[in-house]
Amino acid sequence: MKKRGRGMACMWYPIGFTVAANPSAATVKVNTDGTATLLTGTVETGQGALTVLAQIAAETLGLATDDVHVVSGDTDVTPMDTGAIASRTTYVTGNAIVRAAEKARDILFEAAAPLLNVKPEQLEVRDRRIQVLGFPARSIAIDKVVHHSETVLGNPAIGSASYNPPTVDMDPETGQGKPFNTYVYATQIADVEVDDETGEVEILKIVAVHDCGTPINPMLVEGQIQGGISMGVGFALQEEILFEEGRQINPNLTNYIMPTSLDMPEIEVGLVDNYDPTGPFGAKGAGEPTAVPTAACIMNAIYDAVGVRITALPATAERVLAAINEKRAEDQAVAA
Amino acid sequence: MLVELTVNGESRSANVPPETTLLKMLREHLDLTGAKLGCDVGDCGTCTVIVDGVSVNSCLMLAGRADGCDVTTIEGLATADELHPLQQKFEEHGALQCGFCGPGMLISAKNLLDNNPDPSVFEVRDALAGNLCRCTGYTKIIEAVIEAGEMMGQEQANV
Amino acid sequence: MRPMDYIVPESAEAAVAILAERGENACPLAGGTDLVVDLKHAPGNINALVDVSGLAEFRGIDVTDEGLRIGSMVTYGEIMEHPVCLDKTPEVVAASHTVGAVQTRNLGTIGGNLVTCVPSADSAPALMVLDAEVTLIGPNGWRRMPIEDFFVGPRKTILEPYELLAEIWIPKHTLGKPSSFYKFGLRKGQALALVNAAAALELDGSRIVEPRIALGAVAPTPIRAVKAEALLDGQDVDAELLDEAAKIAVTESKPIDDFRASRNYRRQLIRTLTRRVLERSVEIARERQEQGELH
Amino acid sequence: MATRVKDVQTNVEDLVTARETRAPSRQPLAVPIDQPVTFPLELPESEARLRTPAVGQRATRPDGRLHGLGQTQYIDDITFPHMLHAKILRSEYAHARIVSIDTSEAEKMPGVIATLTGAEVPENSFGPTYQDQPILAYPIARHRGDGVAAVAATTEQFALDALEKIKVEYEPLPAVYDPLEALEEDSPKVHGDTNIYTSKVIKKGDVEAGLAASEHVFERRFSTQMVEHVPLEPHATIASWDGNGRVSIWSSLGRITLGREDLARTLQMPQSRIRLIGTVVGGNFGGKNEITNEPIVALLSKKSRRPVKAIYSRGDEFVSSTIRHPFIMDYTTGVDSEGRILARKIRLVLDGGAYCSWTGTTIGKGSILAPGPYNIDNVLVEAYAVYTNKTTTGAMRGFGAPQVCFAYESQMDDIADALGIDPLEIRLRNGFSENSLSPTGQSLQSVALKESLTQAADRFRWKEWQA
Repeated sequence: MKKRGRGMACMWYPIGFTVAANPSAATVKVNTDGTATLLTGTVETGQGALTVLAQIAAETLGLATDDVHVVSGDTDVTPMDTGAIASRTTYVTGNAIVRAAEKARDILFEAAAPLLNVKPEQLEVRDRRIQVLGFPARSIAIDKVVHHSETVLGNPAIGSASYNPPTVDMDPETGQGKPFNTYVYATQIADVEVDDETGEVEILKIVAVHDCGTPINPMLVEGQIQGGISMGVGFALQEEILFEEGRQINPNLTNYIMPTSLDMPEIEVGLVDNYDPTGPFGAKGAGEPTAVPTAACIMNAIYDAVGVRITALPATAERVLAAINEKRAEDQAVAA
Repeated sequence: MLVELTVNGESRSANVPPETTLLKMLREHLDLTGAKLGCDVGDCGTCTVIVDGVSVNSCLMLAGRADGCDVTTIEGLATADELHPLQQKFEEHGALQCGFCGPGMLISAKNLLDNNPDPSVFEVRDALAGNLCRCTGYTKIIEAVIEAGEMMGQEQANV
Repeated sequence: MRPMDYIVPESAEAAVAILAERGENACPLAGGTDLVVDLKHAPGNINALVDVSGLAEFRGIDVTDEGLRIGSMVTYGEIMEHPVCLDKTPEVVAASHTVGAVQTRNLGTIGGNLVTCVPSADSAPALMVLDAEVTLIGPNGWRRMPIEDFFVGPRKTILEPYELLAEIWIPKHTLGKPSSFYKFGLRKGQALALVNAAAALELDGSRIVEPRIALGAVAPTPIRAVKAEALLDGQDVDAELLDEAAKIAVTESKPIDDFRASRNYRRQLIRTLTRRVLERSVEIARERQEQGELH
Repeated sequence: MATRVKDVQTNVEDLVTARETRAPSRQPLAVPIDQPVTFPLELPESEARLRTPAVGQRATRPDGRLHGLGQTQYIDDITFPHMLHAKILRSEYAHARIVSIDTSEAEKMPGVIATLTGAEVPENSFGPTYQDQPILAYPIARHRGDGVAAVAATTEQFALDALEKIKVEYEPLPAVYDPLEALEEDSPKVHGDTNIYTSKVIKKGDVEAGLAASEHVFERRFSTQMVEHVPLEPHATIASWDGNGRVSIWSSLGRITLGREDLARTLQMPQSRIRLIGTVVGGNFGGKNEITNEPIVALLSKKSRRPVKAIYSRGDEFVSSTIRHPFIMDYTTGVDSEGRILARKIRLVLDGGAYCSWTGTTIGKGSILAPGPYNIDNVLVEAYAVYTNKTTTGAMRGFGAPQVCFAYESQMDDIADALGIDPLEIRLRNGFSENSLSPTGQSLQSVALKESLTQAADRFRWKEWQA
């Protein structure tokens, strides 16, 4: 018989390395037509990092995403970056990009100020224009300013900067310290059905609500969450590298059981409205934490469904059925 | 041996060793690198192409078997002017992340929509079960396939 | 893959002759979903592939006076779409649907799956409960036998050297027989069977007639649970009786203990799945009775 | 020069006895048609990419279109003239001393241009924390995924065939596979004289006093398994040298700056002579965050003076790339009658596999996060990472967090169940809020735990289900 159950799990997760320095550097150059080039040493590994980083550079310069071309992933060309690891790209590389783009922008403010008859600190960027704070009617197109600055003043709009999250080392005896600059939070809830004669667990739905600070690109954040959940589902129910005397016995995708499209539930994603002042435009990160609470909420849902606590992952059908049988035996012993 | 195929509407041929798989012929002899090698044993689906109207794992099919057949690869979906509705919807939804499963996934989706223009979510899941994806949880891929089907249906209706 | 000849014979007889001529280093190639994988990893001495997948004698799905003929080189994809299969052997279609994924079903053939003769061959139990027969062609001509006799051991069939599986026949009297198939794997998509179960039976009133139970992945070959069938034969349907038959089916199987599942778990699955396919078959038979259809 | 140059350029067709039996009348086409692939060059950009402000837009990815067209160039899609293919032979034992390696027969095989063993690697060690991992094992192999020799040949099949001809003499050593056994004093040692290679303590308040003051104490052991990243693109590398002694390496690596440092160290050459290109990576998830075969490919390319490509098979990907740490987790948690956590004592044992890799980060994050996002005055976490003769565990999406979350959240529900408290309520009661102090004493900002709990519960209609 199939038994329905629901379970929740929440979590916290840090951005960046544990205490250790993990800097990123970036260079931003604004072209004379108002487009821009961003140089970053990170690598696109599928998350959409380059799109998010382009959005951060664009935002700092008052441009649209499409105006920014990102050059990445070549040690001959791009500046130092700790890389696509530890959910750090949006936050750490993003912060470096904000700082680099601000330097380029400051050059433009210097050039625009006399043209607009104000001081540089009275200027802001918006909609591809440089405009006077509080008096948007007085503005000038950014491409004209770049062109003026580069070809008349001889001052190309280019900026380089780096960022490393400030941490405090941990006491070796007590571990007390500030190992990370910021953390994200999340809750996932699973709705499952457990077949109490086979132990098979079917996940009907997962609701996932994550905090990533400001979502720079909500669509890509959703993609991270949905993908993280699929990794969590595999971790929860199916995936395991098996050994025999140190030799892997299932090193192939036939016998290493990762979720297919038929094994994934419907996923509903929500984002918490949050703003971290230390991140680029309030952003933190989204990569790894998406995979963290999934297994836990599924195990709690199994408990809710059939009253058994799975203590060793993965909760294969065989393990779940063994736990159910054990519980039946205990219940009978108690009844007797 | 000489293998002659129609690939994406064009006659192509190559002299290949008889043990060459269709995937190897496409990638190494015809320079069509869209289809990928992900597992080489038919588990992952990154090598999926359509041969005479049905999708197959090109890593498991010898090139000689495809002699005289009509083959569609990912390179055959778009025209010089526009993307295939599936490509358009995949892009709009950000349905692919690392993209490595993409060529096979899109071909499987095309094979589905060619035979069933208005699939249910379950039918989409079933049709894509041979294409593993580690990045997306399949969610946006499924949304994109459903919408592409609707778009193709509307295009048909407008004709 | 190592260098290898690829030969496409013009007829089944020619295929047999070429295989005989080339000797043990030649191997017939069907869909390739198993063989090509094997050749990539452990080619052994194979130096020639004789592609029998397109041979007319091994192709096609036809209904004759004898019953339904499925060519051994018919793919799972073709079975799933064939109107006669959908109508008369829905559980063979269901079993086909559980094999691999779309792409492998479009390559993989029903005959190839039977010849590979892995204990978990998905199509076998669904065919066995319909009293299917197979025909073979070899150097000494054609022969025909019940499908159960085709399987000899794990990865071992009754095929003599250079002999080929040609056709699968489902006799007329079992076409449309109430039947049910259930595969239990480690996941839903592209699953390998931990246990496969199929049942078929007719009801005469509430009396069970011609019950058949077949199980896959529970013994060195797919098996019929004949003792369980004997228990049911001629008895009135009763929930306890079905469960009792399922229990007997467990005793008739010899499941293995491996990394996919323990023997004990497989035994529990055999009981549950056998009971479920019997229950479902009875349900279908009753629906038929209610619809007034006579078989 | 040790390099042997054999010309086997006119290779494959000559060596096979291809017999054309199908449609023998067919002739090659007189004029080979090499039709270019058709694709649109200009398409309207999606609205979201053109809008300002840029932040918050559902902007499409420029690489997304290329993925959909099949135009993205992964490393296996790149070829160079005269390029060779490399394959790696892996250890036959989980723990063994390599007595000798003889590659002479392999070198005589058709198509083989160069071979490589660990003794030829200038600095045969790497690792993000400890450099305890060899590029090619020598003289000790510590797990079955350790490479022991490599071959570059004109085709992948020639390289694979040549691997079978390499003779390696091993002296098997006692091995340890279970992390708890590895903790014991008399267990076989993977490196040095102890298998414990990293530990971590987090101590806050007085955990024993907290447990003593608790109304209820919950104890349980949880454990997790080894899992693989399964990027759809297996690890891939191409290396090519130029006449200035500069090497260019295309690699599926997520962190090229530090990758170049590792390469410079293992190859013993200046960073300025190394160009590392991180092409689009076909899935990472932590598994492509350190060098693996890059130095091997670079050295084979140097020896053969040709570009060399190495693509991991799916099997290589499983056995030789890093995987997720299994955790054994003992949780003891004391609560008051309202379910408020007074103390939590945790012991973690991490199965590190044969080499350290990213264990330092994993044990750090695992320990810090282990008590959960809850206000707890008395905390003690003790964590140990141990070597075993199994696949190396390293960085994987979450660095220990999915493991400890499984434990702490399972126990939260145990507590809620025993005390008759709704699982949502017990989390809200204990959960972090702004300025909460973490287990390491850090004052937390921009905390959105409770918001995530309540929003998720609302979306799920949690209260209706519980009613």
